[in-house]
Amino acid sequence: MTIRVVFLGRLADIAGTDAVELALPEGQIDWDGLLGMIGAQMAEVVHAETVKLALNGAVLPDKAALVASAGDEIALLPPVSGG
Amino acid sequence: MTIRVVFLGRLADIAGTDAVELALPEGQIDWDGLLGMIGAQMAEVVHAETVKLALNGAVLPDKAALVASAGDEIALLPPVSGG
Amino acid sequence: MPQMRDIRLLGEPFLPGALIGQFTQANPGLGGVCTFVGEVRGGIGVEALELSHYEPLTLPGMNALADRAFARFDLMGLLMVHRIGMMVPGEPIVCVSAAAAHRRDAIDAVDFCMDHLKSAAWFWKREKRRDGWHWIEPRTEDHADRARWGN
Amino acid sequence: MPQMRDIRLLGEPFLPGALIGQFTQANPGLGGVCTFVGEVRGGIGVEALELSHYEPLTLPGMNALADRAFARFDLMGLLMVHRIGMMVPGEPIVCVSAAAAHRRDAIDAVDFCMDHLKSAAWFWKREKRRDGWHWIEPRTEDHADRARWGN
Repeated sequence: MTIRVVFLGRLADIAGTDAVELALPEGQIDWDGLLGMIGAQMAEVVHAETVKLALNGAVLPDKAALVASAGDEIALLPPVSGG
Repeated sequence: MTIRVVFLGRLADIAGTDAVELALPEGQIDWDGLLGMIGAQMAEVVHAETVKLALNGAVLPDKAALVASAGDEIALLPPVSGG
Repeated sequence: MPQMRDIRLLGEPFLPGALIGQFTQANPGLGGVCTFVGEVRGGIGVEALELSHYEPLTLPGMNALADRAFARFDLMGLLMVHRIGMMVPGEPIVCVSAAAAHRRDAIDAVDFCMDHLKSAAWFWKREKRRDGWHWIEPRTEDHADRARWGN
Repeated sequence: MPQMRDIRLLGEPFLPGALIGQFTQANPGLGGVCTFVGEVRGGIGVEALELSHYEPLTLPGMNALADRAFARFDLMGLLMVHRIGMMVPGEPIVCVSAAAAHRRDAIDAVDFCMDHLKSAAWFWKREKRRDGWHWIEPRTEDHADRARWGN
């Protein structure tokens, strides 16, 4: 009963890791739930409009509408810096 | 006492040659004089605004203002067709 | 005529000339090929550059960009190769090559793909300078370049 | 930094890859290189193509075009090589390559040079088809392409 959260770009520096597995006791998690589990500093950074969220490889139009289940992969995507 | 007249592009087909040496008994020639020496068909073709004239490697802004002397090279330049 | 498409992420250094030679051979009858090769700039204090990506988005995103280029321009072939990982100054980062019957389609397709790769593709870049690593965000010009295409 | 300039008319076939490799090596520290290679198109009934030029105008004209490109864009180097003489389908006719710190200058310089080479350079082209030789005049699009640059 876990979800995987992937930190891209400078978010990996803040997290100190590329990805974490989070225990999901209730089997589901929403955006506020995720913010509560990733630490206050990371929560503040990913709250910014420029940070996007992908659920299982698809970018959500509105990350606040997130509903993730055990086994899902969430990626937190700061602004890209291109080629 | 000659001038050299070079025919570029399709003008060379009309002339049947890439270039001719024309005798210049008076030592100088103007645009009307040139038209009189290159044959009626060529004169009509080069009269068109799209045909440019270069005197010794410099394109004249107005070919009708031509004054060429013995030893000069005149080039008749139809529209270019590029690279 | 079948369209030739070659979209790749490469973890190791590549030689643009070898890619382009093969690509040109694979598009007989073409009128022109336009190619852009971007390299890690030297002489500006950058010691190394690292490009990271997110596998589930990056390659599908490049393929979607290729779809849009084929829909927008009259192309015979499109090559889009992007490095990931660690690079040093002088190393190629990106190579985009478009083959077409007419030059305008080839040049515009390369321009279009580069503008979108720069500001809309899923890559994160950091540079190592004397004082350590720095994350790079897109320049304002990059957004303006992309806006030229109406999105 | 010195600007690298290589402007040539070639009477014999050439390999664009060899030119571009040397050109890229000659511009260390660059950010990007854009290259356009135009070839004699195949599959459209053209058996051969002949490009004629007028020596006293053609090469000086290409150098003047290079001057304008250097004045207009922030370039590190510019290569402009044009074939003259007889060619068959698949053979390169023209290769323009621009090296710059930033991609927009490199791409725009190639676009600019090609538009001007197509409609303003002193070349005359004729194609051999089954029924004989035909002189080619510039297409309306070529004039429109050049007009984009304000001249």
